[in-house]
Amino acid sequence: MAKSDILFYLATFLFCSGLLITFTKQNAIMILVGIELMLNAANLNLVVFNYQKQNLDGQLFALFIILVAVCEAAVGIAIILKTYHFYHTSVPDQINELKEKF
Amino acid sequence: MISTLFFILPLLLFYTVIVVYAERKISAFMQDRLGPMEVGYYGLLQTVADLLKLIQKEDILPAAADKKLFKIAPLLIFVPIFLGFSVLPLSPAWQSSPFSSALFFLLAVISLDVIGIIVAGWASNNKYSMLGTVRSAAQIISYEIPLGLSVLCVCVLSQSLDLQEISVQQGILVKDQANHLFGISAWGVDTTLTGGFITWNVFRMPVLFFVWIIFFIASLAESNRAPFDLPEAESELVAGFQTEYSGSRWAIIMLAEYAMMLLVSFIGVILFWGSWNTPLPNMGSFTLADWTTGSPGSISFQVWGIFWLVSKTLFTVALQIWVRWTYPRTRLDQLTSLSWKFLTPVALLLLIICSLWKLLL
Amino acid sequence: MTETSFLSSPFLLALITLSLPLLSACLGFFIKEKVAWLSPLLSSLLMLITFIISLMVIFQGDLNTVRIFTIDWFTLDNRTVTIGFLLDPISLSMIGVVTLISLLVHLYSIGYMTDHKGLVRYFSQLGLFTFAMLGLVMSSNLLLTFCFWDLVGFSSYRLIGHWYEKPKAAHAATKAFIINKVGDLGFLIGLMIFWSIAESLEITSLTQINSPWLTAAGICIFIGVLAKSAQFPLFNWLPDAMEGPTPVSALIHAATMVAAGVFLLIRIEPVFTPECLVLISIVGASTTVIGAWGALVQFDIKRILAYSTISQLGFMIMAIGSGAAEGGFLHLLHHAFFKAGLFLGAGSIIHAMHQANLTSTNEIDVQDIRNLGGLRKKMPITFIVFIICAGALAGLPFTTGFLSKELILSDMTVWAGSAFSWRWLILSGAWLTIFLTPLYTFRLIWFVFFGNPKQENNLVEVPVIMRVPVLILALGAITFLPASSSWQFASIISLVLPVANNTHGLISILSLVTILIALLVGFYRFRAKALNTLQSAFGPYAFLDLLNSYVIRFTFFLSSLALTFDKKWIDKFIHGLAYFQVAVAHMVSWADSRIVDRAVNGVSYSAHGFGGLTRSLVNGKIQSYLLWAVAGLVIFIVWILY
Amino acid sequence: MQEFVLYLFIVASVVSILIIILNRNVFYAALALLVCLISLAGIYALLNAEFLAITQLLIYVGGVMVLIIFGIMLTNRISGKPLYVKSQNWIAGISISVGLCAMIVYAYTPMTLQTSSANTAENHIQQIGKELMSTYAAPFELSGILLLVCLVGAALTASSFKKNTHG
Repeated sequence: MAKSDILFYLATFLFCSGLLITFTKQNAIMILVGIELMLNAANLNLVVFNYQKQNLDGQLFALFIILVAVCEAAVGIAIILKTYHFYHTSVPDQINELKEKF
Repeated sequence: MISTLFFILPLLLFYTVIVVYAERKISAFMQDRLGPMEVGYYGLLQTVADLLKLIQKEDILPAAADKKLFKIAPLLIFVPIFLGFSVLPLSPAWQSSPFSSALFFLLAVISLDVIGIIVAGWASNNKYSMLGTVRSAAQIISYEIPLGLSVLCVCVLSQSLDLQEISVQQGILVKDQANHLFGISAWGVDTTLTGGFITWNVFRMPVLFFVWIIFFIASLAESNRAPFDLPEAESELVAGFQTEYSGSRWAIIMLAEYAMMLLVSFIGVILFWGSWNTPLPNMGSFTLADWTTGSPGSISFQVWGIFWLVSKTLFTVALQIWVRWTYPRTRLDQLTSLSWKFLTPVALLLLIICSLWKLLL
Repeated sequence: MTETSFLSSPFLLALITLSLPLLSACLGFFIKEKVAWLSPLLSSLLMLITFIISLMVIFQGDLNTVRIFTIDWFTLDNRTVTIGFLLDPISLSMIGVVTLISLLVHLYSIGYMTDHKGLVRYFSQLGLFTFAMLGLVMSSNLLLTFCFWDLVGFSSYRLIGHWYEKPKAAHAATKAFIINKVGDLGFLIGLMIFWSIAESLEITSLTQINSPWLTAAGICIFIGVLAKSAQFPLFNWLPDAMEGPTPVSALIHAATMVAAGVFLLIRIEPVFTPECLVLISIVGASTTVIGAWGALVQFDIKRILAYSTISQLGFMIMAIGSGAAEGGFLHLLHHAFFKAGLFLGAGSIIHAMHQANLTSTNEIDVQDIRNLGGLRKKMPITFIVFIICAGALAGLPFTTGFLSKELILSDMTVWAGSAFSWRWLILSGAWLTIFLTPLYTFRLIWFVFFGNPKQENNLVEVPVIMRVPVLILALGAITFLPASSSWQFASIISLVLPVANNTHGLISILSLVTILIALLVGFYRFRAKALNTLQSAFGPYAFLDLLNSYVIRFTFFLSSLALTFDKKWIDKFIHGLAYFQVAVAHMVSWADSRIVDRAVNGVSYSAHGFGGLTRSLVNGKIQSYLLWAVAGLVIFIVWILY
Repeated sequence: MQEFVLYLFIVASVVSILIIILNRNVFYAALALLVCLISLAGIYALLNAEFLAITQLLIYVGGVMVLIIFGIMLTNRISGKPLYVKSQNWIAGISISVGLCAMIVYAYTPMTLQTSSANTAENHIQQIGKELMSTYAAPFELSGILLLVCLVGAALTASSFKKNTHG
């Protein structure tokens, strides 16, 4: 198996694991972790495909993705902290004020 | 690569022994007392004895601690710092891992340090450790900004992130560009061949002196030294994140701290104070600079480089010790407001001035 | 279809009609809290001008032409999206209704809101809402419609949450907003599908599409309608929205905003495929029955009206799905009047009760109909208005409601055909609603206006400024004011002379009979019971009680007659008859408890179970939503790729 | 040697992801994420993207990870018990993730990478700097604005400058 194939499969694995973590873990921070993993999967692919190009477009794109990920993480953590302050939980399912009580 | 390992690691250990001794002595003199006097002549072997004692001590693991993380945390603190040494240019011909973004790498490595501290504090499972950790992380992250900005000022001047290239520019070995006094070519004072302290970065662009002050303050905070030693404030937090550590693990943490001091001093010297270049200028036929640089390729070339670099660095370390025993510890709010309200805006201003200087003069 | 220039046409007037409410909304920024009394006056004045100009728009030129004025908005990928007015009979009549009811609500609010804080905010929000609603009605482009659609939802959110200090109101507002957002998502997806298959979002150009994706697009748009018009799965925000001020409920949640969904359905009716229409009729029919049933068991006067609104909206949507779109639209216009009248009447009662209770010490819930009663004498004008509007709601003759209901029913009967099919089920749903509507209407009026007064207090009629709008609305419910275009006049004539088809007169009679039976049942049911006993659900007991009591009475009468006639001979027979009677009574009671009860319970259990099943998907867990979204994506990609 | 290091990094990242998925301790998961990100940085460095690798170290490891760990510490009441996380939707989640994975792998046509000559040029950083200031000037400036907005937004969100009366 060629090197690029392995890296591609690694990126796929990263993305799907990120998705799985986002689905399954009952904690807002873990959801954030899953999202970071997915973004990194995209980055890895960009870098791998950039490897054989003449220009640096892929790397620059990855750079911008990292930047957006930083913003997302900062705002996300801020929101998580605020909701924790309010509801004393970081489990998204427990914040169900709008849910009808049966 | 291997050669650096064999050079740096003994240097680091030897340096730590010396500096701990120096710190005790300097503090003693500043407080008008003698300091260690018992072990060896004039107390010279005091640190060695302490080291032996530390190594012999029992390796205590707190019962409530997270064992695995607790054990590994001191290494997590030390390894990133040690990693930073790998890219330093030790002499004109010796840089173990020459790569073009070494300065950037150094910044990254410094920021990695905080992870180890957090792990250490978390694994200890102790309120004091936790508080020290939170303080430490907040401090390191907020001081990374003035640090980065001050480094950026140098990058503006030298237009490179390669440490070796930055070093070369500051002396007589510079090839494809001319140095002028204070960087102002309109004066017509060409200092390319003069070398010496005239061509150091702080003299090539005098604004950088103020930048260096910011860099120095920020580097003190980065290495958790007084007056910014809040994370381990003995009188408030016992010893901060390292409260639960003892024996050899504590020794590694202290080694990391002293190594950090050395590392930031190295960076400061390389960026501002002429790196491995000699301070002595060529004056007419009295070519002091050429004499104290050595001819390229020879052994003396290496030795002179290492000598100048290390001596300047040790001088900066002495400066850090001096500051430590002069100023009282700042409060947490003073610490953060100093960074955010004073250092960061001033560093931004200086960055603009540097850019204009480079652009216009 | 004529395309005319801007100045020589009603479009300038339409633009003025659109912009005056916006101006009124902007006034809120400039009026200081000190001179808050200015705000109602200025806003109402602006609305009056708006109404007059909208009348000019409506009566300028020929009513039955479709007039379009568009300008380019932006160009994307060589496709131009336009922005503009589309004036046709449908939008013109809606403009009239919206401006008139908005004007009346403004006037009414002057009286209703005097004692409350936030007057400036309130009137500026009313202005914003009117602007959004007019924009929604006039826009010629689905994208523009969507913008106003969202704006309507937003201003509704702000108006429901007008008393945001009350946690219930804040929650109700949030709930309404979020549920509307769910619908908006469907709408947006529908728009995307239209964009890709139709290459244009002009409403007039949507009719010529022929694509397999059309059904999906229709269903997506219909999801938007579901949320906005409070239809079956997404209706529970509407009863909660009653936490807002009552005039707002009249304007938004009876007459205009919830009607927007129905309006949109009528607007783009040609694009709906038969499959779509099946879905629409089923959803409409289930909503109308559920809503009517819900109205029967509520005690809060506004919630009764809210469920009634859900039911009536379902009725319209069912009509649209079942080929009675004209009747549905007519009903929409009529419903706007009589339901707004009912709401404002309810508002008058609440206001008057509130004023009367200001001095008393015991806190009572003035909206609970168990606390009301005997208002007939104290508030005669409100009573008359209520009776007229309720009559229209129930579909009594000589009211607008009768007219439109009968039109819908006759069209639906033709649609259902003579052979038995699932369509009959829809039709029976419609008839069930026809039966249930008078029943809960009767219950409401009986509880509120008849019986003995529950409070010994100085209840007085509301001020003139609140009486006049209600009276105008009541007038609208008996005259045929909203019936402005020619085919609607035609249907009025057909009420007098049922010549359209043979079933027509029969249906009128049948519906009348149904209404009469319902009223009779209601009378028997609600008169007999003490008014403040709690009635859990309206079961079929009423008939059986009726049956039992009359049969037994008749038998006893007979037996006593026989006793005096000949004790000796007929004694045993009478005993036997009595025993038989008792046996029959037992059997009836057995059937009542075993068969009827269990059937009712079974229906409720199955409904509960089914609801639970559907609800388990919508469990409020964001991760599950994400999971199903990705699952949908995977399936979609598999579909596309392989 | 390089190949070997690359495989080492790949294995490290895979193992750390498995730890994230299977471990219930959030702090361990964060540390595993750290390992994964560092390994990815190593992979970037081996793929001639050293600037990106260092950026990954500096920003992700030094910034985002510290933020996440801080989040964990602050949502856990300082020095409380370790934060354990429950999980749900295992079956559906695994089936969908594996399905997506299989789909992507199925859609992928294997290819071989040839390093182009331009990409091995020494001075990446200057190249990147020029690109950022010329071709990508607009996104670069925009991202600066985005960062500023995020900074202000995050600070405002997280700070409790007003006592909340809603309760």
